[in-house]
Amino acid sequence: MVSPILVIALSLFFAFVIPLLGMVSKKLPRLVPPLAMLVNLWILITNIKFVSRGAMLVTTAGLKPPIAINLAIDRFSLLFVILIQLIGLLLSVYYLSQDNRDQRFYMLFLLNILGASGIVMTGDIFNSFVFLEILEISSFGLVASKKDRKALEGGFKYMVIGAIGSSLYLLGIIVLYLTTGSLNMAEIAKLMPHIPESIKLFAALLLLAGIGVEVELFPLNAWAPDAYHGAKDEISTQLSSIISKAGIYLAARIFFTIFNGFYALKIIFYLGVITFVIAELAALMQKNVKRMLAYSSIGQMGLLMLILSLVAKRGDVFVITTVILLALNHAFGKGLLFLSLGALSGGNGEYEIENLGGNGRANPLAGFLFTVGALSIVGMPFFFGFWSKISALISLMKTNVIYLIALVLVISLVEIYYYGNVIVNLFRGEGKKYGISIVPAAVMILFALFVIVFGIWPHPVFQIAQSAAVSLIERTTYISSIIGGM
Amino acid sequence: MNGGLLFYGSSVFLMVMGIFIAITGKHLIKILLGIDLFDVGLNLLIISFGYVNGGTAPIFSKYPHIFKNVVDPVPQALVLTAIVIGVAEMAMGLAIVMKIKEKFGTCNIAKLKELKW
Amino acid sequence: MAMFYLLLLLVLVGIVSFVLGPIKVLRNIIAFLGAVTAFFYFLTNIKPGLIYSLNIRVYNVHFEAGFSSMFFGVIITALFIIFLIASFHEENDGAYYLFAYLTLTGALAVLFAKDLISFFFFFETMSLFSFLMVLKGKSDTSFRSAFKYLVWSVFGGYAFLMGTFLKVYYTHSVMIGDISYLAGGVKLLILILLLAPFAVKAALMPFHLWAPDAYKDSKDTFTVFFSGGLSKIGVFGYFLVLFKVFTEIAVKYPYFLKAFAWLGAITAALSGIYAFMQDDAKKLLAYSSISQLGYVAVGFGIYTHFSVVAALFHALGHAVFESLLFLVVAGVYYRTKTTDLRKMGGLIKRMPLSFIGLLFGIIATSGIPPTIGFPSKWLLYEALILKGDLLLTSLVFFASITAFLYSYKLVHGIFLGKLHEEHKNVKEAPLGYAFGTVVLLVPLLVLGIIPGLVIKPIDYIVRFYLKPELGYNLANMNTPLGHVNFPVVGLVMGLTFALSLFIYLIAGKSYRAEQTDNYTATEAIDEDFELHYAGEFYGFMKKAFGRPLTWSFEKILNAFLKLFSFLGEVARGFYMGDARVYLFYVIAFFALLAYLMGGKL
Amino acid sequence: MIRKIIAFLVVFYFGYILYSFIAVNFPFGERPLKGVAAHYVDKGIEEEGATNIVTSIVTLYRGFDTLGEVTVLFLAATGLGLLLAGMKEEEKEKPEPTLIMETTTRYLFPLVLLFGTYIFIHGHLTPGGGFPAGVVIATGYFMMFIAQKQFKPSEYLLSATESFAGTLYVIMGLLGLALAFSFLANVMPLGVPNTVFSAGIIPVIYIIIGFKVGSEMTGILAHLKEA
Repeated sequence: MVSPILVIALSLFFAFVIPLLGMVSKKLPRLVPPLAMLVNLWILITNIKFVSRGAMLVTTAGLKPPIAINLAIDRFSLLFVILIQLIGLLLSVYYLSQDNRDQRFYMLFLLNILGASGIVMTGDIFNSFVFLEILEISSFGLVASKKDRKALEGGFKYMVIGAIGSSLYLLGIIVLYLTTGSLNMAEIAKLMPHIPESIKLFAALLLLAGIGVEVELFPLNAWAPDAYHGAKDEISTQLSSIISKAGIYLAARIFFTIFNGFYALKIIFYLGVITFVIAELAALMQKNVKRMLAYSSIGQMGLLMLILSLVAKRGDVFVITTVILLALNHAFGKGLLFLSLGALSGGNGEYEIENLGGNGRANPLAGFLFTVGALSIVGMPFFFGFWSKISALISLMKTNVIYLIALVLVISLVEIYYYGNVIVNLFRGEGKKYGISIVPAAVMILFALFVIVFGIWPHPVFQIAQSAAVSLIERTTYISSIIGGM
Repeated sequence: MNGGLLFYGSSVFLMVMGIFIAITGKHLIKILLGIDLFDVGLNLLIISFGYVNGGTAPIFSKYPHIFKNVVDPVPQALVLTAIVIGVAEMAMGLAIVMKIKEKFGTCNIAKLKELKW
Repeated sequence: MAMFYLLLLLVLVGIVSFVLGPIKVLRNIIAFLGAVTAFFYFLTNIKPGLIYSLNIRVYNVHFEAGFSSMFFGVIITALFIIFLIASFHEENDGAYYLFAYLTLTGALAVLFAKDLISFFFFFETMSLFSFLMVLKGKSDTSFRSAFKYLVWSVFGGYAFLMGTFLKVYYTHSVMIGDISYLAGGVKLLILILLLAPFAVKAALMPFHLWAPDAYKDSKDTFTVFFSGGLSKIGVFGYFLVLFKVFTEIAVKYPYFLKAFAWLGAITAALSGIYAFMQDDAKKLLAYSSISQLGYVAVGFGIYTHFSVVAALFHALGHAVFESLLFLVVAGVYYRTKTTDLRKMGGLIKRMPLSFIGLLFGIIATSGIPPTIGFPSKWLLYEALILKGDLLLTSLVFFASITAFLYSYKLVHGIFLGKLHEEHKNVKEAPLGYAFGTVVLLVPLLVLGIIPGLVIKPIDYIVRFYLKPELGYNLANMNTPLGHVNFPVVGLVMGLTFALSLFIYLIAGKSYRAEQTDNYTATEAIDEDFELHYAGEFYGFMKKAFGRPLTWSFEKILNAFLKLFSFLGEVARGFYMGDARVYLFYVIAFFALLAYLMGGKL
Repeated sequence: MIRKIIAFLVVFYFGYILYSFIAVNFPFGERPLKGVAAHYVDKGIEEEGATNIVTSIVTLYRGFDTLGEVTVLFLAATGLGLLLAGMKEEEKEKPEPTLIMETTTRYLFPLVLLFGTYIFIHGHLTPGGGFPAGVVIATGYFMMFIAQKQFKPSEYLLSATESFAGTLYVIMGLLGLALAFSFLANVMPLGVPNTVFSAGIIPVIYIIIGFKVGSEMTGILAHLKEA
């Protein structure tokens, strides 16, 4: 058995080694991220059979929790960390084709993936803050790394909001520490019934403010369109496919496992609805396709958080399964959209609908991939999005919020409207032809294959998601496998 | 004097002032400093949480020691981490601001209006 | 399992045609064979009393093919074959046939689906791929039309999904089944929601806005299938919802049915008016198609045994004659490269077979014996009269009159009058089109004379739900209002026609004159003079029908769009600030939450 | 102005809630040690051998955090380098350092370095440790940046030190994984408390951190100065 902590240790090791390799040859740093992700994936996959329903405990410093920090990996976190590493692998392969990048870019990229994986794997709440900061700071750097006006502005906005958000998150952690005397998630969860309501609520609000920034909840998501808009297409992919996934995991872990579905989830419910509606409406009027994708991304996250919050109403496995399906669809579909948009716009930052007119016809592969991504996001049959959307509606029905189904459907129609408008425009008239090299094309095709293959045959994904969901739902198993006795 | 008012009050005051500066400031550096002030206030607050009446620093220069009244060591360790993270964040922020100054030629936040459509 | 394998086969054929894209001959043969297989599957299985049932466990897809599925399946696959054969003359890539086959698969699977979720799945599949078919259409505006079509179809689909969820929520069953035992207004809501997609597909007003554009802008041969075949899914849906989902509607909600019938009648009449105002042949036919489908809705709205028989019969008739008309116009377009009535004329000698096809097509459209349009309209009028709603009856009669008007405009615009200079060398439409024309003429005449061939299976479908009132055999029908023998009626019509022809031939002292052998206002006219006009053909009618023409459903739609745009602008305003404003949001968010939760802190 | 007033009201309401909440729930100094803190104070020296409890928390009990913290700093240095690479130097009047400054710093610099070294070596005994030590060392370099016009540390060396120290840190952690089946476990002998050679791997890690933080902070300052 290979210890999963190696995922973090080896990523760090690789990141530290990149400058040394860069001194040897300019070409070597580029090869490090894919190698690291491959090794990580191998480690994680060998661990699949050891992770049972409860959490797998990985200690550090040779001491048992709650004395020392530990990793706690159950199937839910394993699924998310594999997802993160997989998309990281695909993106790092994508970067292989682009030379003349600064070697420091690869370090930032690697650390970004590391931060996301760390958040997902850790069992210590302060440790999650540290990884959150790794994630955020590397994201500011990645967003701003394009170094033009838009990228810098987006990066600055993200930085300001992220800094305040994570500070509030830290304060929330401290409040929990002061009341329970522990920083271990399982221990805090175990002591949760003994915490006075008011303290619980205050801590939950503070933590919500921190996580809300990552999962793009309504008033905290104002940075998102700007950052997505300003960043390079690959970085936007990373923001939507990796960073927000870590946020979802954290939200599920903290508000469900630790707080056991407290007021915070009720607040998330309303915020999710507002986010969903406002973001999709904002996307409707957007002429800039990239910003439109950003709004759509926020909207998807709103829907996701709204579904996640339903678990408070009824701790239902299906609800969490739906969340996972939505997250997978968002990760692959939206990632595909951002990447193919980059190919359609030729990477020169012209994202206006008029400028893109006909480019889909001139670049058939990119146009086709964009269409596939869009159709999956709006939930058309034969794409993975269909199953996630249907599951979302079924979750709403199962939890007796039938009126929301109508809302979701109306907003979905809005979604169809603006995506349809873009698709139709892509194939109208004569466009500009841009070349696409083989490696990015292959990566995009892999993204698309996921969406299509599992759109036609969703059964395996359903099963995996379900087993992951079961391990999140059984919070007592999680707690007792880490801290013992409940 | 009431220690709570002094320590809690001053650190919360620092946080509030930091946010206020960040919200109303026009200069980018000023905004960053506001955020930093917020972080400093927060760190102070965390340290003051750890205080135990009559406690000393958690360093035992004589060993084996007789258990004395010491303050909580954990918030201090956490604050150490938080400070370093704050430094890193500030460094990153400053780098972005320097780049902005280069590209926009100004540090006035009202002039940063590239991302609207 | 045969149903499942059939669908699988069709998908496979689509993929193979896609792969074989450049090798045209082989691709066409395979595509053709696939369609023919499907057609014969339906034709051989259309036996009374058969219910095929199938559960595919992987997604819990439930299939069930009853008699009505087979009936509609025959219509749809037959039209698909006609479309395919004609389309081989066009320049199409492999993707076109892939999309076409997937559209067909979706449509057929809709006929089979037994549970509502898979129904929705296949309905959306059909909408999606037919959207792509329209997107690959011929003209520059096809993008806009395709977009409109997509949004409308998805709107219908989502309404259906909402209805599905309401039904499942209240009945805990996802199967298509009776909901009449539910209490309260919710069942009416479910009913309306479930009907919406079919109203969209069958272009019932006010859900018809996509149809004229989409019919006009899709490729000509596809329109044959699109208008004739896919709209049958709408009719099938009416049948499904009104009979299978809500069996006691006539007792519980008679007003709903009345409203439905009225909507149908208004559709028939208004579309008829719109139709004869059009100057584009395809658009005219599109409105005519909508108008004819209005009669079907009227038949369902009356909800008596033979009104429904009439509706289903008329649906079949619509498939035959509307496809024939579209096919002829497609052939004309193939030769002349225009569908603008103002630019055509006098093609009668150049394209005689097409002329005959069109002539019989419009005769059937107007409901004149001995064509397929006659028995259904006859039955429908009788049902209307028996129902005793005079206003409704007169509206439907009025709609019939409009059918004469636009039919005449069509035949005059294309085939009569002066031949244009650039069309001097036009030949008859190519073989694929001619084949379709001849094939469609057969049922058009045969079923007009011996309607009993089809009345029997239709009666079998309806008899199960409504008390039979109609007596019939192959050539005769007995209704409470009397008796009609169709061959005799056809014979009388034929004799009348022969008599007129005879008189014309022997009595008239006529001689052939060139069209330019004429003068106007004392001036001799030359080749360039416009003798033939179809542009302002019914210009004077505009005065009479000014109001319904200026009043448009699009205005309501635009109001909705404006509302959403406004909301979108408001929502977007939130994201227009700078970093300080966003920072303020974060703090204000926390402060507000703390304030709201104040009591608990 | 109105904006400022609204901002003021909201922000002070925020402060008010915060203050009233903590003043009510966590009265100053009245919270007894409990949970892990009590464990650290009671058992810390036996378990890890360091008399400075904060140190043993930072490097061992919560050593994984510290690894992350080092990573964050590394990240900042990297990101700064990435962002500021290839930036045009602005032509500006820079004040000349005086003779006094130049001379003093030249003599002060080794002393500062020595002091920094002292701090990280004695991290487990006295207040201090790798992070303050690194900052002290960076301060020494900062003095040199200001006072000596020609002073420029080798970027190659800085980057190599940084990477090498980081790699070593990870290797220390992996050593624990190899020997004690737990990442960053204290695998070296604890020794006698209150002496320099005690507390197992704590001094080693602090030396690594000292080098790493020193080179990183110097790198950050160098980048900021150059730009």
